[in-house]
Amino acid sequence: MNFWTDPLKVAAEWLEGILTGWGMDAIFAHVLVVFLGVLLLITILMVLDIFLVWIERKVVSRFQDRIGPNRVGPYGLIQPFADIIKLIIKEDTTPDGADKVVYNLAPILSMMSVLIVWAVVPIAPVILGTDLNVGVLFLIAAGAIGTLSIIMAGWSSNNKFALIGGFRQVAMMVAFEIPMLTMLLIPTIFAGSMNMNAIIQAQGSIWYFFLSPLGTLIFLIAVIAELGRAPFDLAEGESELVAGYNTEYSGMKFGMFYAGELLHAMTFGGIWGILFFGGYRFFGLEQVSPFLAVLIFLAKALIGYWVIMWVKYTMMRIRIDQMLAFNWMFLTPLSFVLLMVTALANALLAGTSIWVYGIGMFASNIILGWVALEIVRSYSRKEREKLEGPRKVAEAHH
Amino acid sequence: MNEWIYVALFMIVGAIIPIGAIVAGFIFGPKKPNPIKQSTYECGIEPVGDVWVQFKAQYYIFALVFLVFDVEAVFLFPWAVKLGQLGLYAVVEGIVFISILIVGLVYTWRKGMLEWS
Amino acid sequence: MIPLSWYLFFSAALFSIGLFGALSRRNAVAILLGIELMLNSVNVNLVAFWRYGDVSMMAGQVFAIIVFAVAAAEVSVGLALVISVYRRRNTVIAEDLDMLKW
Amino acid sequence: MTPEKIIFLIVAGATLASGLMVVTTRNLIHAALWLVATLFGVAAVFAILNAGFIAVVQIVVYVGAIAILFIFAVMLTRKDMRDSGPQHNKNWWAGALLAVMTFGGLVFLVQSWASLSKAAADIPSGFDAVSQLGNQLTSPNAYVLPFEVASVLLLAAMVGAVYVAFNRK
Repeated sequence: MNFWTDPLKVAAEWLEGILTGWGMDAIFAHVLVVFLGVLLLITILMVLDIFLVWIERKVVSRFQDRIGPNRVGPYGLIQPFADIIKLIIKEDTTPDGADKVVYNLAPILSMMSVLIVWAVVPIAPVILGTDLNVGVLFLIAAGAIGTLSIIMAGWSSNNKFALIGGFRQVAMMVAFEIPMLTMLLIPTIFAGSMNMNAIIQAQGSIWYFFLSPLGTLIFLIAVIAELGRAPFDLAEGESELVAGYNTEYSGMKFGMFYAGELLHAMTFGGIWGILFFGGYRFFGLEQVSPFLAVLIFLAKALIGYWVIMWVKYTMMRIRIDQMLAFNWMFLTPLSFVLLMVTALANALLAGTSIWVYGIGMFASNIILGWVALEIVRSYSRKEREKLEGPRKVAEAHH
Repeated sequence: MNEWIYVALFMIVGAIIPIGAIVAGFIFGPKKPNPIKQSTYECGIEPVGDVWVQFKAQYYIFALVFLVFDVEAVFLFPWAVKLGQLGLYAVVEGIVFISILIVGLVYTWRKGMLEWS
Repeated sequence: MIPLSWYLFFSAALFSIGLFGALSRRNAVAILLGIELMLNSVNVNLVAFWRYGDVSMMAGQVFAIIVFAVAAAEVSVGLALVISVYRRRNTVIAEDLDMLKW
Repeated sequence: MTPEKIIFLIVAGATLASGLMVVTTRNLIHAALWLVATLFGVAAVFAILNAGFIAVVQIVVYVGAIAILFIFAVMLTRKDMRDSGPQHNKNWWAGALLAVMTFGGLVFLVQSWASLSKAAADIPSGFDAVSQLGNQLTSPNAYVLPFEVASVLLLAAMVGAVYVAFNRK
């Protein structure tokens, strides 16, 4: 074992050695070193978060045929720091009649709910927060705290827009959490474990994307809704709800919501990569060094983040009634049927070779997706005919 | 040692960082409150009426259906973990379990409770 | 190591707090909040007995999960009743709901 | 006093304090948020007990769903959030007396039972509670019937709640 193959452990042992050498209790030294490690990871995440502002602005400007930030520093790289300084020196206003404690607690919980997700994210085979055997469910638990922070922000602001925006956002988030939970069960079935690291390890022979392409897609849709990004960004329907639950927030408290949203998107890009695209695995390259594995994971996370941005900047916002109807009447039933089909196919194809298994899984997903689309198509045709009358086919022949 | 110590540390640090940022904003930002600035934002118009508007009953239904499926998922996660080693009968048990709950979803749907208006 | 009795004291205290809430609150929603506390204290007991008994016997954890399902059912129907009563009588104060008295 | 005991005492104290806030706060939204704090503390107790799955489930079900349900219900049943009248009924002292007596009785019972002060055995290495749960919940010799009945219970709750709350006449 050396620094090249297991950097975290080597560094931790070295530091613990120094601390115990000073006469510190061994357990206390261990906790202190872990604390420092967590602090380091979260600091890196916050710095990354600052650059995500730059990435987001650059990407959106390219989508919209602009150049984006390009004045401060090379390629505008210093721009996000200017933004941060601006946010810090802004006045922190609190509206009259706001519930002060809850109002101040909400942005903290919002940011925390994103940061604690990284406790279970394996960044490399040996670089991970903790090896919880309930990792997948932990994501939902962290998301629950985020949902609570939104409801707290909306309620405590003493503002109608914030209240309605917060409640709508929460109604949407809880609605889309059902397909998300269901899709989390699919990698769990394949890997036979809820441990994130075990799920990555089990994707050695085949990525779960190939076993469950439909599940990958549904998970992405649910994640985008969970993040509250376009096309599901109803809280930011400026013309009706101003800025949703964070209407009354200013300065750094608003900054926490904003930074939390960006980091959340990037985090879930990474989790999408972990659950369906092999996480830090890439044709054995991760075995070379943990540092390479980190780069692979980061690349996958940024690609996932880019996909989320791509959807955001090319689709328009849909109305809340359409959004909820889409979830309750299409996505939720479909995800349950997909779960049942996956469980059944998994049992029936057990013991066959990886090729038969993979092709069978892939085919069952494609067939299910096609059938679902056909049902929706025939339903929408019926609805349209009810509104417009039957389409006149005969006239086309004249 | 208990692995949840690490999660607790993540929570502590995850709370310290945003608190630090907000305190920094509080220290460096100006503090000049006045009644107009503190008033509730309603696009420049004087706020009218009570903030606590009456909500649609549908919100309750959404949260209710979510709660039921949340608990359902709790039962299904241990099932999913062991599914690979258990035979077909476990799959059938799971399918029965999910189907029973889909009946509830269909009932709520047929009552028109899942529609927004 | 923490002795088992500490967990039992903790859960007894939580149960008593919930009991007080359920008995003394006027608002029906608040009564349900108290009942939630009581259900949770039961879970603490179940999990503590699982941990201090034979760990491979999962009865404690299975019961705890069943209690979660019961709590979810109780809360959803209870709050639905409260909302229904509110729509008809325009009150959620438990004392005012005395229709069943003669 | 081991570090474990100190952590337990802090967590239990905070949990009980927020539990007291739940039953005494006037504002119902605050009471619901205090309930979240209490349930979070109970989840921490589960984590101390090495029941990680139950701890996470506690957060997912209670904080993620039941607390949201409570807050929605409070918003639906309060046209104006201002408190009117006392929050406790006139027999609150009887409730308090009964609660104290219950607590005293339980403490007396637990204290008189010496075997309850024993320490727990270590969790065997390689023990996976989730997979054990999966075995037990699907095994015909164990809890498969409760597993299926739970789904019927949830169905009944869903149908019942929808019917009771919103049966338009």
